[in-house]
Amino acid sequence: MSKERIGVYICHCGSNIAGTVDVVEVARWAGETLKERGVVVSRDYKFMCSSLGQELIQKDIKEQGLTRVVVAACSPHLHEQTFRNACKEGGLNPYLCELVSIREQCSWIHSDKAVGTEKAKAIVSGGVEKVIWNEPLEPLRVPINPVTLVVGGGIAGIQAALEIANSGYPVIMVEREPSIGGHMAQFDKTFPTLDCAACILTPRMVEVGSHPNVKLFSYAEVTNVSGYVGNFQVTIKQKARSVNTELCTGCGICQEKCPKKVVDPVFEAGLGYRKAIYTPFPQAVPKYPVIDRENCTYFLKGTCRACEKFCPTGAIDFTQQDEYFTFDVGQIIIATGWDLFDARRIPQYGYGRLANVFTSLEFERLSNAAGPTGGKIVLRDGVTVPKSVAIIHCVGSRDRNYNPYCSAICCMQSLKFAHIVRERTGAEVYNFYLEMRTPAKGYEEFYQRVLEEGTHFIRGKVAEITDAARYPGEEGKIIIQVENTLIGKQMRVPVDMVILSAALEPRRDFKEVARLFGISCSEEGWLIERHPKLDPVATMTEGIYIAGCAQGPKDIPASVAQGAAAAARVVGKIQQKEILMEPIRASIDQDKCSGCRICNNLCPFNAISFIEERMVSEVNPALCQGCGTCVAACPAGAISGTVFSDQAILAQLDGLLLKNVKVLDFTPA
Amino acid sequence: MKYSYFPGCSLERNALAYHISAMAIAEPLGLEFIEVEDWNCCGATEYVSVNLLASYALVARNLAQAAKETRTRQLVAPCSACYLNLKKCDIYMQESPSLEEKINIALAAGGLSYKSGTLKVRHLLDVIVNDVGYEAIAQKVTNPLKGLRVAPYYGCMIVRPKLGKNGSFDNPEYPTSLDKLLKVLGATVIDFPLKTHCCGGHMTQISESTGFELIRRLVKGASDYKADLIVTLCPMCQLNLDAFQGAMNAHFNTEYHMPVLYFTQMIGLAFGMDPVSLGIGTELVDARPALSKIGVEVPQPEVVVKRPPKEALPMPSMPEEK
Amino acid sequence: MLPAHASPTQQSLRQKSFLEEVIQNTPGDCRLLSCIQCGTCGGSCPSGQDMDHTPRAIFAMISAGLRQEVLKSNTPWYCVSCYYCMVRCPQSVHITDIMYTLKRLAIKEKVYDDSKAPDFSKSFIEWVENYGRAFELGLMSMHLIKHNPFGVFKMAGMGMGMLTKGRLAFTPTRIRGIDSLKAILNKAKELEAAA
Amino acid sequence: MSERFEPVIIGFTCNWCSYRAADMAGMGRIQYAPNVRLIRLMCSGRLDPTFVIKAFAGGADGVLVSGCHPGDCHYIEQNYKAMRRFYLLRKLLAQMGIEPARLKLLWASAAEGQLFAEEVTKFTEEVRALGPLNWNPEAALLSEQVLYRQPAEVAA
Amino acid sequence: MTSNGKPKFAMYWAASCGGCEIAVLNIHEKILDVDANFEVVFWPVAMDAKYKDVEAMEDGSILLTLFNGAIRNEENEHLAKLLRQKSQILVAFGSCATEGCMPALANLSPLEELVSTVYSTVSTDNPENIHPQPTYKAPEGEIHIPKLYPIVRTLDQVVDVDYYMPGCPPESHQIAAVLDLVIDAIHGKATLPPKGSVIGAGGSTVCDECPRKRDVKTIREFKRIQNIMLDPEICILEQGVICSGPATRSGCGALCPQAGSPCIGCYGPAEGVLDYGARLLTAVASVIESKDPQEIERILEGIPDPAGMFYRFNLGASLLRASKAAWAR
Repeated sequence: MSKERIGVYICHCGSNIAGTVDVVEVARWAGETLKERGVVVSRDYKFMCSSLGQELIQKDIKEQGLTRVVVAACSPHLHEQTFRNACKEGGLNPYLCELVSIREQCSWIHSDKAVGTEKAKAIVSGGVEKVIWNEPLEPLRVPINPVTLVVGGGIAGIQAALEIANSGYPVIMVEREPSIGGHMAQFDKTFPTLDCAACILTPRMVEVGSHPNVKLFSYAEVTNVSGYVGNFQVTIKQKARSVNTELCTGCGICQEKCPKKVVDPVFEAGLGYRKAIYTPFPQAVPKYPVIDRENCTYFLKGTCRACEKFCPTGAIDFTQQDEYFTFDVGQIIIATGWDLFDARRIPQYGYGRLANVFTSLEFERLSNAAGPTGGKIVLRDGVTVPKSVAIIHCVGSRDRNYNPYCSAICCMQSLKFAHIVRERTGAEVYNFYLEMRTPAKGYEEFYQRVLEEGTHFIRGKVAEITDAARYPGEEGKIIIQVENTLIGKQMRVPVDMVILSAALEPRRDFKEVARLFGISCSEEGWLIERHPKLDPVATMTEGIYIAGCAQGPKDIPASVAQGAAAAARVVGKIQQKEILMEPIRASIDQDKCSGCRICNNLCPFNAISFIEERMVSEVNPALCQGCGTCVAACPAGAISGTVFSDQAILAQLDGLLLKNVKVLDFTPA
Repeated sequence: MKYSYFPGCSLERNALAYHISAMAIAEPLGLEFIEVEDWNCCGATEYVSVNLLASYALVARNLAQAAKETRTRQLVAPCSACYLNLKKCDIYMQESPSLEEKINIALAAGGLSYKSGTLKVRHLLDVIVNDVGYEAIAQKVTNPLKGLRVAPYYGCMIVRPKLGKNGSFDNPEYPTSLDKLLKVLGATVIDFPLKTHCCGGHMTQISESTGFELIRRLVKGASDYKADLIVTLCPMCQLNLDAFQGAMNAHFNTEYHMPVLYFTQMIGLAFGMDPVSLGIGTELVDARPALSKIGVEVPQPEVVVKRPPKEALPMPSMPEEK
Repeated sequence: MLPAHASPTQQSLRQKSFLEEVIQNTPGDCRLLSCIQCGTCGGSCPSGQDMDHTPRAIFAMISAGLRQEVLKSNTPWYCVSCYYCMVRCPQSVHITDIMYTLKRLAIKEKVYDDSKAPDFSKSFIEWVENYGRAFELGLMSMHLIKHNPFGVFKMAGMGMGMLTKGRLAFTPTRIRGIDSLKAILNKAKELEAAA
Repeated sequence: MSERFEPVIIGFTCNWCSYRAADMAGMGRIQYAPNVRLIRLMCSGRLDPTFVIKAFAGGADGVLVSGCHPGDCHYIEQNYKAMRRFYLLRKLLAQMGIEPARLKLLWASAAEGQLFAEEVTKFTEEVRALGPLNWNPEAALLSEQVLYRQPAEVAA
Repeated sequence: MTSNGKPKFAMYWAASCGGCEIAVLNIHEKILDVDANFEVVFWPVAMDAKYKDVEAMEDGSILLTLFNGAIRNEENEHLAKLLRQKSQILVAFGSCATEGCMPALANLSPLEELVSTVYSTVSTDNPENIHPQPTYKAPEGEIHIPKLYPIVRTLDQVVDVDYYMPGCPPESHQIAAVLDLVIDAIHGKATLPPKGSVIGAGGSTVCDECPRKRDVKTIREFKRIQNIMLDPEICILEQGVICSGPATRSGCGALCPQAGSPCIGCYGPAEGVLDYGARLLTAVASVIESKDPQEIERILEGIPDPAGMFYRFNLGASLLRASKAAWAR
């Protein structure tokens, strides 16, 4: 019989838990069966995390003199802090509260109520046994380094960096491409207001480039991250630009003189050319060009050096090597953006085989005044103006064969394209859509506008796009075959040009990014936020935030909002000056330690040292991260860990196996 | 390489040319085909429209018969419909233990049994391009089909649907294995946009106008692309495009002349074999003009009308005989 | 009891059983419930132009419980089993398999309007059940006589061509194990009837 | 009602990857075998073999040890230590008559909810196939089998 | 109090080798203190006594009983219960009584196998294959031998134990110290430690007393003592030979490592350790220097008998206690 007075609270979570777990029965069972273990109160409640639920606990702490609290609700990753705070405010040390999950680990994964209920009992029993061994603890205080790393220089990253820099704190921005700007810099117009993308983006890019609080690394990547919130160490690889930025004035002569022209697969989306030494576009920030060594004649053949010859300041440096820089930063914002779905994966849409089938990004460049055609909308031959254009929605989105999710921006983007085509060419425009999704401010109005412009809307997922003429009038055209689902008939629509509104996909290297920063991503590869509604820019890893499309497909306003939100979180933390950390630490009992030194090289954080004069080992709590590996390895049992002590884990084990339950009203699940 | 061989009803008679050409090229390709003992019809697309379990049992009898052959675990079918039915039955049995159990109860009534997954069902094209390989084929080419414009035509059931974990051996929308094979044989291969479109299947029997329209699209497509002939790998496709081409022309008042040959015949020609030994000449749309482009002379076939033997069963009379 | 003015759709919605019936009679998980009415099937169907309803529309009718209309429709009989719809369907609905199910249900209840296609299937399997192999000449001629006596003349040229090229057999082949096959098929039908 | 044996399985997960994989499976409402009861540790490196042994001795039929993928450990490389212990422990348990299949090592990243669910179900079936463990050495003393009888007077 | 006023002392030998008895006699002149302070009422190795004499004693009339040996058979159990009943302080004396020691390694095998190994294998000269019979009818009458149990138990698995004194055998200086303590306590000059304590041993592990030089540990290969010339100065574990010292309670003075042989763990687990073998295993495994599963398995081939290695003395007191083959019927 435990001397503790334990309160047990079973959450219904609406019907999320109560639907598959008989919460009333679990509460009754805990109150009766676990009485011997010290349970003096056992309740069930609709929403334990609500203020009323929390007050319930606080009231019991005061009135019933609870010394321990067990809440059975959702995953500790969601609400552990909530209930610890509730206990703290109720006058109980927060670490004497234990949250066990009967939702993610029970009700949501089972459908049989009897099974769910029995499992929930075992889980509650485990929590009760464990909480008896919990010790009152105080959180550790760690100072926060005010420097923030922003990874990715698209609109989300730019917004975040400027918000932080303007608040007076230093930012390090890392961009993989030679210039910041991201996908937005490729666009001509932005929906629904049709602002010129460059007009609104370029000033911000310039601000980032010249801001005294921003240190910008473009053509660079983060290669290593270690440490923890407030105290990360990051390594940045600056790829060799082959241009000395101290000397370069960005005059552009090198680009003019470079004889090697290559297709630009990144900024021009494969629709235009650049030189082997290049800035992606004239307004690039920073203004310094880079030499693409894979295509540079000098690097390939050892001769040429035209750029070097003509550079007025002697800034070309073929001998430059990749450089590595290491910085201490307090927090990190990841805004790495998205990649376009490869439309060649849908052979029946003909992209790659039919010349006049374009992707959305290709069309952005085609319609961009600074693009390869100077904004003239023409067919792949570079001359012919299309008389009819089909815009296909949901290409690679909302399709189990490719990506099951909705890419969120395609409807509005397709409407924007329809408008631009109508405006510039007067062509007939056909939008093939599945559902028209225009939920944000001004979006539905834009749809109305495009409707009134005379764009044809055909509801149906396009079956195939072919150049095989079947009927007269189809020769030489691209034919869209579709069921017009609103009339229930097959249609063949011959057009001159097709634009595929291709899906937004996670960056191809999402796995490496997630691994590098120690955060999680969904099956598809979108980075996962801490809470889908209440904490959309934080991650499960303290001190690391996400913004923009790295988290999921979204449009410019939403990306900017997330960038700003992440910045606000970062600044808020910096202003706290220090953060409270879980006091999960190992310590060595000096009397028990025999100095065997087994533990000495088990700690990757070098928190364990050997004290020669006393012949014992010692843990430095400032370096210890609380993994517990040394605790589990000490042959003498001399190392103990807080929060997850041997006794607590063994007790939880007994609890889960119902070893201490004498009443036999339990049938194992 | 040894394979069990399931010819299917079509190859017995209407697609005999497919069968004999496949047999003719087997030896130079190093393939040995062992015909499944006393095989039965796979049910085409008809049996499953009437009776679900019996249609699987019908196919499973063939699998059981083929599994008796211990020298190989590979079952090859030249007919796309047979191939799909055999493969689908095996995979559905693997995926559903209850189906497997029921089928085996039925098979037991006929003294047979089959454990799903025992055989690997393959299409003849798959075997030739993947087991023999393009390089080995290229080495045997003596008379490249130079100058011949061919439309590679796959039809439906060789690449669709995607079954089981591995799916089909080639892309369901845009397969390329036959294209590559024909290139290896030296032909000029057109990028035929209709290569996986439907030949109409049994539609000529259900709705003539629908069936003819499907035939028209393909023949027109190949003709628009200036193909000399269509190369196919399925007896149903060949039958529809070849035998019904005349009726289709009559229906639409068109004058297409698009010969349809089997890929096995093309391989044989490239290997320098005698066209007659490959069954060339039995097609209804005369392929001789096309083949003359590559210098292949096909003798005028003898017109043989076999009379039914004495043991023949009574025939339903044809109206014109009345 | 529904009010007299309730429309057939309202009536059938209350029953809600046809959708379940179709799902139950289709092997495996046919995913019919996931249909989002996008029309990929209808757009892809080679014979879709000649169907009274596109497959997509048929699925909407199934979920609306319009049993008679669906089973009378020519849609499943115009399915050519090309499987385009099935590989393209963004929701992986087993469309072709569902078409087979609709054919079986229609044959079982003899509710189809045009008996041509069902009869074709039935005559085909009759030959198979009695001989073990398909017999094209017998099948085609019998089918033509019954359903398109005038079409015979149109097809006669083709038939003669086939005969002269030796591509049609006059006699059906009977497999040796026909008794075993019959026993197998009978057992299968018995099992199916029991289920 | 058929009395199917329902094994009791204790699962040890790390806080960062595998527990989140379980969370992820929950959030995705992926249905899987209910037989596993989880104990969350900070890291698989925290796993003291004593816990596993205690679980078996205490009535568990199977034990799942789960952590981040090698190379992905939140604490850099501590899951390798878990791996070393796991292999040696499994060897020892086999000598004690606990089938190696009752102890499973599963690497699952925070994104692998599906994998976690599938592997748990698979493991449950494997343990179910092995039957109950019911660890109880004292049971031997209750058996009636007598090798050597002993009357009261023998010692004196 | 007894007739001569001295407290009574008993010592008993159950399933054990007798080394513990020798160790007690090995305390030299201290033995005289025992005689001076105690009346020895029962000590079969040292003096003649009958079980029935003990049975006749009043409950609790013996002050101190040192019980060595594990519980292998019915006779061991009977005596354990009897002495518990008659004694005020029952000490599990030596490794066999505290944790099973060598006798408990028999728990890895079924009893039938043990008996047949003893009486039937090639090394046994037993041409007529005679096995002992539970009862035997001799002309003098029926005789019996005690029933063997399928598993060996420690003393505290059979009766309540007051103190534990580890060691195989306990070191004589530790025995002397314990006896001094008890004698002092009798005279009110000292208080006994709380019930359940381990006495006659240290609070750390063997390394604490080991003079060898120690560094961090990385093991790439496990070696066996017979295949290696051990460096006399350096930690034995660092040389690849498994030494139980890090996990074994101190108190012996690290005799074995000093003599050039690895500690084999007779003093049992350190204070608070639940399962000795698990702790030693985890320590040894943690310092294997490899991240590759296959290489790890290969390195572990150097430990062919982990159960015997890690539970050499402790199997009887371990969490699992016996292999399934031994207990499951």
